[in-house]
Amino acid sequence: MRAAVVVFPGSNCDHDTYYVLKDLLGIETDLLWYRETNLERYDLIVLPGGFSYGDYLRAGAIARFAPVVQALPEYIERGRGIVLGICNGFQILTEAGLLPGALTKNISQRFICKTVKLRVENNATPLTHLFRYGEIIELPIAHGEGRYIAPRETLERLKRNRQILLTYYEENPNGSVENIAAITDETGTVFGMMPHPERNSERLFGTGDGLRLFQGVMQGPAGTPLP
Amino acid sequence: MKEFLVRVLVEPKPELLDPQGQAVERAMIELGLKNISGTRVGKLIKFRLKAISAQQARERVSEIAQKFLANPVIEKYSIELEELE
Amino acid sequence: MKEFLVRVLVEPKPELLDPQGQAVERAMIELGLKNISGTRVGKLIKFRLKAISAQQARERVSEIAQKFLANPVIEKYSIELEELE
Amino acid sequence: MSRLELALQHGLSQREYETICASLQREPNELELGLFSLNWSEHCSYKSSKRFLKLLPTAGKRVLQGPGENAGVLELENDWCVAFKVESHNHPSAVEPFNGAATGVGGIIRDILSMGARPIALLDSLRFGDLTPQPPSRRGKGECLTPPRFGEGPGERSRQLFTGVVAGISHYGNCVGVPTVGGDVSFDDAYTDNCLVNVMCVGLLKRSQLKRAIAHGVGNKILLVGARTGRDGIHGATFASEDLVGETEAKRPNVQVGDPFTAKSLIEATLEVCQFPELIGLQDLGAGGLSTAPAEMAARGNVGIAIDIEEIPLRDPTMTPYEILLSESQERMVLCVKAGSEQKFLQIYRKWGLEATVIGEVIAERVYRIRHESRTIAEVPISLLVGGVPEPDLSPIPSPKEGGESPLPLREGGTGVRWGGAGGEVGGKNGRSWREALKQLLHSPTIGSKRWVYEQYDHTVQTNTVIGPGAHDAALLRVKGERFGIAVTMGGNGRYCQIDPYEGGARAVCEAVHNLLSVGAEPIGITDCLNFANPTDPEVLWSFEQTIRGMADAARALELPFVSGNVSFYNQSETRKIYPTPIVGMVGLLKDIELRVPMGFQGEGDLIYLIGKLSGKVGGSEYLKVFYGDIGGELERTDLELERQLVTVMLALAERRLLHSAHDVSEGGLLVALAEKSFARGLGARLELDDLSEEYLFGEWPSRFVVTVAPEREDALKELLDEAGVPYQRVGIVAGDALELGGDGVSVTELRRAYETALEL
Ligand SMILES: Nc1ncnc2c1ncn2[C@@H]1O[C@H](COP(=O)(O)OP(=O)(O)O)[C@@H](O)[C@H]1O
Ligand SMILES: [Mg+2]
Repeated sequence: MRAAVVVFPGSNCDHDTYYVLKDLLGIETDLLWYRETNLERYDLIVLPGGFSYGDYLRAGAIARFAPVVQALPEYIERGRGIVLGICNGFQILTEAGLLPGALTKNISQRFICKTVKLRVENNATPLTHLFRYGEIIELPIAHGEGRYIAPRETLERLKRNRQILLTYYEENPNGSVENIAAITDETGTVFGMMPHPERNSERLFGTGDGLRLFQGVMQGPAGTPLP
Repeated sequence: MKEFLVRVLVEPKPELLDPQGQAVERAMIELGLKNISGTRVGKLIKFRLKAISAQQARERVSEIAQKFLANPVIEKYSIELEELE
Repeated sequence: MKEFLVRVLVEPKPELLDPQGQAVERAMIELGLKNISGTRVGKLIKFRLKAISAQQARERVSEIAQKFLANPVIEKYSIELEELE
Repeated sequence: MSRLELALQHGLSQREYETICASLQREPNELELGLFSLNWSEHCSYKSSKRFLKLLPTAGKRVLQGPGENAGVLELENDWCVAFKVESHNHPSAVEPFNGAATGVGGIIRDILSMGARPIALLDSLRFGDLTPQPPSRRGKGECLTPPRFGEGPGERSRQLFTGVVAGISHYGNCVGVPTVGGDVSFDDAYTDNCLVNVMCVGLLKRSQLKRAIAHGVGNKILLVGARTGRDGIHGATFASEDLVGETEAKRPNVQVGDPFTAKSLIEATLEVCQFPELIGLQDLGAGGLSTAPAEMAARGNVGIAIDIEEIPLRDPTMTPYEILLSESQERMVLCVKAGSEQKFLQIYRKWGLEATVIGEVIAERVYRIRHESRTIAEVPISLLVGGVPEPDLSPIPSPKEGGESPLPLREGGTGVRWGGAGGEVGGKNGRSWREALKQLLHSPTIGSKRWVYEQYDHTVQTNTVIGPGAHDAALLRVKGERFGIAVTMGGNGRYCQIDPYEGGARAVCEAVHNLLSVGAEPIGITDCLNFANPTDPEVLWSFEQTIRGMADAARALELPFVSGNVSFYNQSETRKIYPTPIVGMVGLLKDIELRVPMGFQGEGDLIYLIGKLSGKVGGSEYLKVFYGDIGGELERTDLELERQLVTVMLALAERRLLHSAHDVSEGGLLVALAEKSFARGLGARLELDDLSEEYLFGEWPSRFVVTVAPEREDALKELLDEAGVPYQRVGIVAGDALELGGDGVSVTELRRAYETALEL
């Protein structure tokens, strides 16, 4: 398996994610400059957290036009591999229309950094199949624009297709509708999540729940290892 | 070529909740501005643009506003042009 | 009592750096909107206000804009009123 | 206007102006005056403070770089080194809290970057005036627009400054991806007109990567990289070197607006070029901009520098050479690189979307030469510009406190009040019991939880934060792939210095030491920021000197070097001076992060011990301020010999894994420390104290820790303490979910509620 962690100007979780994939899991991983468009080699493409282009205008609004993002639709269409947007990556994917809905300013209007509890709503995806359905996990969040919203039809569709993967449990830190914290697209290959799995991938930082998410991707859906 | 002062006003779609607008409204009321309602907070993007006509200017700004300056899932926009001497 | 639609436009003072404006301008140029310059990004605050006259409305909005909606150290603002039926 | 008048307008003194004329053997032109005004400002030259700063110890076995560079550097283990420094941004924050604080963060990050280090952590020490109670209808709603400016009055102003500053730090620090892992916040009327915003940055580097801010090698190139130059903050350093009074409003420089996005790219690009052997030196452009940075680099390398002003990329092409040179635009750095290698440097910066230009070169003649289209428009000897400023003729005189009339209401000894048990029948103030007093103290903004602040800071980015803000006395960072950890802390108490500057200085050092020891780390070095009022006031200067002597004596006793620091004078308005406020930042080394000690109670049945000085006075405490509105009282002098012993014994206890938890007793006193220990797991304690005096329960006398130990290790703990000759006392046992004392009790939940709601904005 081979993974890419995209580096935009302003990314700041690129090295953290790289560390988990490469050093903790031993996956062959490249830091991929945002101007690259050849994605053929990769089974997993991570758009990491951070403030691409300073999050000016709206988080992800400028990065969505980056060459690497422009190359994603073809990659997704061909079912080549998995695309995972974490935090700013999620924002970029919604701005690019590759995931439905939008991420807006937290209801408190403030940035918030803390560890939150999440409930696993769908564990039949490559990202979540190592969790139990309904399991409560812990992951850190750190964002100013994480309030997920979408038109009613979109929400209906997300629910019907079981595209909601994680919801905030007990406390909704940002005002997201339906407590949504992570979703997937209709193909089940594009994922977006506000919490940071790479920040809880070692016991040193808590439960280590984040690592299981990356391990899940590494093992492939239902445990079939990706090449 | 003419030069225009362009203002693009972006605001949350009317059907969406605007927590920032609500907070600003509450604060304004507390500061003594009674009799207000429906406060929305949006963005102003202002720039100068050279184009051959107002129509051309508007078309080009429209395109960029749709594609970039506003997020159609959550925002609407309006464009104002003013010709500069 | 009359009702007005009020728009307060707040933008960074011209002499100050506006990194957001710069980044947005660069992006617009890359997206093909050449011939632009001086991009500034500011805020739009929009609300309805009841007042006995346009003058009274303007005065009251001015006060609140100075005190709260804009930060006079770094921002300037303008007020637009439109009378509603 | 005569040249002299112009010089005075530039903030130079007549004596300074005469020195310049005598050295140049001519009158300086306006541009040259501009150069002198910045280089010779207090902020850049340390002219009033440097002879006192010499009192601070700077040597130590781990010191790789002491004061004099952009940051100090200490050696850790395995070739790893830590670079750190603190910087103030007080005046800019008082004028525009959001941007002032944000650009302060940017500045200190670039200082660390200048050493070739990757910034890995930020800490912030903040001081504001007292907040007025929040109208209930506004609670919990958060900010609207930044900065919110509700209402009038000093309390409102403090609130605006506070929310604005926190938002600014959050905005900048989060965006550049450097975690803000610690700091402190306190509130006192003394800071109403001048808030304090001190930010510390910590960087990590390998020994071989160390860089300096130096230029040498005639013909080598000077590069300017980062953002374009605009009319920001012209005269910023001179502004920082004057009192903050109303009339300066007109003189106020343009507010500097930070661009953390550009800063982030600048960090990455600069760390890339730091790998190039052709890089000779680098320096960030802080206060003074291009008028100071290249000159300082030339001074260190004993060379001269010539720059071509027309090469500098501008935001506004109409800028004059004077404006260009004096601009304090943010996110810029200057590099000196080997001639012939400039292209590869320029390429890296351009890849990151930054400006990068060759603006000059190293010359043999030791002058700073400014050229405009090949014409020399200013030329000044480097030695005169950098370090040539005559020391002002100031002498400290003791404050009336040492004789004469006291400026403060002093309270002799204790208050004689004893807190009662249930119902407070034993004469507690206003008949309340200790638990009411404790709740009220926990609820005071200075002592209460700072969650509202640090939840706005990204403290987990970079995935190294093992102990983050709010969890302990110090933060702890791991280094990927290594066993050891780096502990960091920052703080200081101005009230102590107001009462006794010498003791306040000593305590600032000792408290930072305690914070590091509490996590199990060995303190290894200090950075400091000295925030004072106007130094031409002899009393202020006296308190400055005393504070430094106190800090120096404590550091010397504990063998800790000062490796960097900052002085911020003129923190006063027409009506108010700040307290003398030394802020100490300290770094500690924890040999093995598995040996870290938590702060909170870990399990029922553990025994609670107080270690260190077992009795003392109530003077200077937060308690006196909250209940008597009094900041006076007597401060006992810290016993530095005891402090030495505490360092040894606390490290030994941690190393032998005898401690289940540790916390120092500081602001709020013993009960507050115990309450804080109960919050981690909601575990209470049965306290066995026989002294219920307010001194004992709420006094802030120095040199104390509260630790817990498993019952079966109690003997080992006592043996070690006996051997070391350190006093100790068993004060209770971890039990239940309430703090119980003298037949009275209060649930941890109730205490926590008081603590957590202290700062609800
Ligand atoms: N401005 C701040 N920024 C980040 N963390 C802070 C800030 N203020 C306080 N903290 C954190 O909150 C905790 C308690 O702070 P404080 O009460 O000042 O500690 P102490 O009493 O040990 O000096 C510490 O972990 C500290 O790092
Ligand atoms: Mg402490």
